[in-house]
Amino acid sequence: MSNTTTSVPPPTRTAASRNLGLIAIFGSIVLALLGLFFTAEDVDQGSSVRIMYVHVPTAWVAYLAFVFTAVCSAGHLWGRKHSLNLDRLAGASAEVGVIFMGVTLVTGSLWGRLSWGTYWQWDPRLTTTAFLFVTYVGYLAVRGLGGTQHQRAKRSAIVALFAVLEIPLVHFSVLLWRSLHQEATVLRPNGDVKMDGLMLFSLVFGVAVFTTIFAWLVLHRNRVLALVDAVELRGIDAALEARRAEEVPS
Amino acid sequence: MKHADFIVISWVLSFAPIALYAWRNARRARRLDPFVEKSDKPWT
Amino acid sequence: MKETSVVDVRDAVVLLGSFPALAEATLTIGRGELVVVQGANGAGKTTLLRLCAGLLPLARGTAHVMGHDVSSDRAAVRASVGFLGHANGLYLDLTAGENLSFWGDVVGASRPEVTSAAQRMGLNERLLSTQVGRLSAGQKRRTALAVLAVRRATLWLLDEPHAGLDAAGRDEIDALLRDAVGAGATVVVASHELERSASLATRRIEIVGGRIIESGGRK
Amino acid sequence: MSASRVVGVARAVASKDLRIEWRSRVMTNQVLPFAAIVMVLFAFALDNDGILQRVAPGLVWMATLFTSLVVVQRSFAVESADSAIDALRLAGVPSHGVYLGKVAALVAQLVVFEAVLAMLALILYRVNVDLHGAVLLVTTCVLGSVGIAALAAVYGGLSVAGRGRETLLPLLLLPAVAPVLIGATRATESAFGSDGARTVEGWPWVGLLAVFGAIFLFGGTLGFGPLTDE
Repeated sequence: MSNTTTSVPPPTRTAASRNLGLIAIFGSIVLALLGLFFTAEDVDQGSSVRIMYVHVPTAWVAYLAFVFTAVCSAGHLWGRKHSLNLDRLAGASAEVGVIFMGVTLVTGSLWGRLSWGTYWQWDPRLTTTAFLFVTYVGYLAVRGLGGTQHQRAKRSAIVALFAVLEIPLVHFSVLLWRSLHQEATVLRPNGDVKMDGLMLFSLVFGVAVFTTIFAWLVLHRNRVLALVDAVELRGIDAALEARRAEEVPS
Repeated sequence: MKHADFIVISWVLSFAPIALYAWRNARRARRLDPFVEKSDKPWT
Repeated sequence: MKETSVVDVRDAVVLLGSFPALAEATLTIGRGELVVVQGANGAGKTTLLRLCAGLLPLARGTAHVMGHDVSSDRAAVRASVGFLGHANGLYLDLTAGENLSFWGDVVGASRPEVTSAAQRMGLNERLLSTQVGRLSAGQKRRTALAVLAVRRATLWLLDEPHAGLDAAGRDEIDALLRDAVGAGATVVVASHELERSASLATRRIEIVGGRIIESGGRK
Repeated sequence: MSASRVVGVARAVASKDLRIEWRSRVMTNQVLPFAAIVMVLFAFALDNDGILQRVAPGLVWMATLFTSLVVVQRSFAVESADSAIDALRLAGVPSHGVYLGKVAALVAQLVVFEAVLAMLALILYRVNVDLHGAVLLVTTCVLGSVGIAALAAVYGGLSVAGRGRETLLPLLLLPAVAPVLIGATRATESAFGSDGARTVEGWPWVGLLAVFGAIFLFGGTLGFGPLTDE
């Protein structure tokens, strides 16, 4: 890619989004310093606790994203205007949520390798997360089914509400399922650690940083989706012109 | 692999997809820009 | 205004994918008319009928059918419309009679109504007890029209109803359509067969490139 | 929209679906042999009698899930073959009625399949069931089928009725039915006495299945109409 295209700021940028992005980057650097260098090692987990400072925040934000998707979807369905912007926000939020959830799964299994000695453990939280990852990949596939923008909005809003309903159901049933085989999880650390002040602060700070990143990504993505929709509508104008030019057969 | 490698890989794998997503998003926006008009960008 | 016209379409744009099958079509049809829509393949005949049936979303413009807004009140539109497209909307594994009584059950029609609809379309006992998948094209079409009659539609939208029928079958359908108009229904027929529709129609309109051009006036 | 109208439509749709399946024999001649061969293949894959007895409940429900995908696709392919789905949309028919009818027909078919699969498990995997276990098994099959069918009808309507989206169905349906799979497998374990499970331990899982079924049925009744009506 040439220099001229990258040096131009993207058309989705505003002063506010730029500042939000800078805060996110600065926060990430501070978080890395805190998490990787300044905090102490955990008495049980040792240094593997350092994965927690990215793992826990991404998990939290992924769930936040899915709830936000559901809220926007409900707003689209029951709002008087059936706002397409709410639909695009729902879509943007779900995309970012899927990315964060993917990150959560990867860091979770890396942490598991250190703490449990295995990449995968049928831990209720990990299992639920894997299910939701697939569920929201399905949601994104539904968004891509085509049709008019309003069809897409209505269809995906309903699927989003089904998906958010699945979060507690899947989690609850997986918890019950695991309670039968408790030996596995009781003897091994499950990720809850006793934290000193700085460790706890770093974790909370991490949640704040990733929430900022989430907001920044969704803001931009929402605007890109608005551009995509706008281009589609402008394409209709061109197609209408072409259709009008069709010759009347004699 | 050493303990520390896992931790570094975790951090890299956390931020890399996010950065990639943001970059691709910005590139998409730049490519779409010539086809829209100012009225399509109410945030500007 | 909207009460007097059965169909009132203004500057309607309907997209199939990104293709504007209807490109700002405008059309008004009054009660009791038998309108024949003519046009080349791909001109937008089918799309116009499907729009009036509330089966397609409107990208731009407005469309009212029986006074109901097609984009916001589709349920009301559909309840009063009988639509017959290229497909017959029948269950191929069931017999013609089972199809008819299923639709009768679904719309709440009585048994005598179902029987009389079958008789009017010339469906005898033998045909009624034959699986639809084994019927000829014309027999399927007659079954589908009988279903429309069971549904007591007040606006009939028929897409190429003569397709695949022999001369006798075509005359039967024409007679049925005149009966329906006589009974107070409004009928819109899409067809590319000029001379047949000329004898049938009270009005002819032509559709070209997704737009409507009035040609033949009222007789 | 009166309740009796909804029930009337549901009954008409369900009996129509079952009549079509009975008439076409696709289920008995194609899907049932498929389910049976899956059970035999499981035995080849897990070449050990002890293991088979322990995992029999899971295998029965996995086979049920795979079969349900075929059954649901078939149920909506029948509607779209000659655009009958358009006719249904156009008839001013209450969509709740169509949904409940579809679910009822699916439940009836799934219960038959589960009965056959359970019989095969008894024979091929040498599982034993006493009377109490049989009652538990039947209840589990009915409630589990309601949960699966309630979700499958929604996602089937979305993916199959709109042409060329069939591949989406497993992606949407399988993660969503995980709670049903968990509950039904545990209850069936108790009924089969697999791994020393006692029969009475199965009933709480049956309660869970009832809750899931009710939630999915409620959500599906609300969502089916707007989702399939495009």
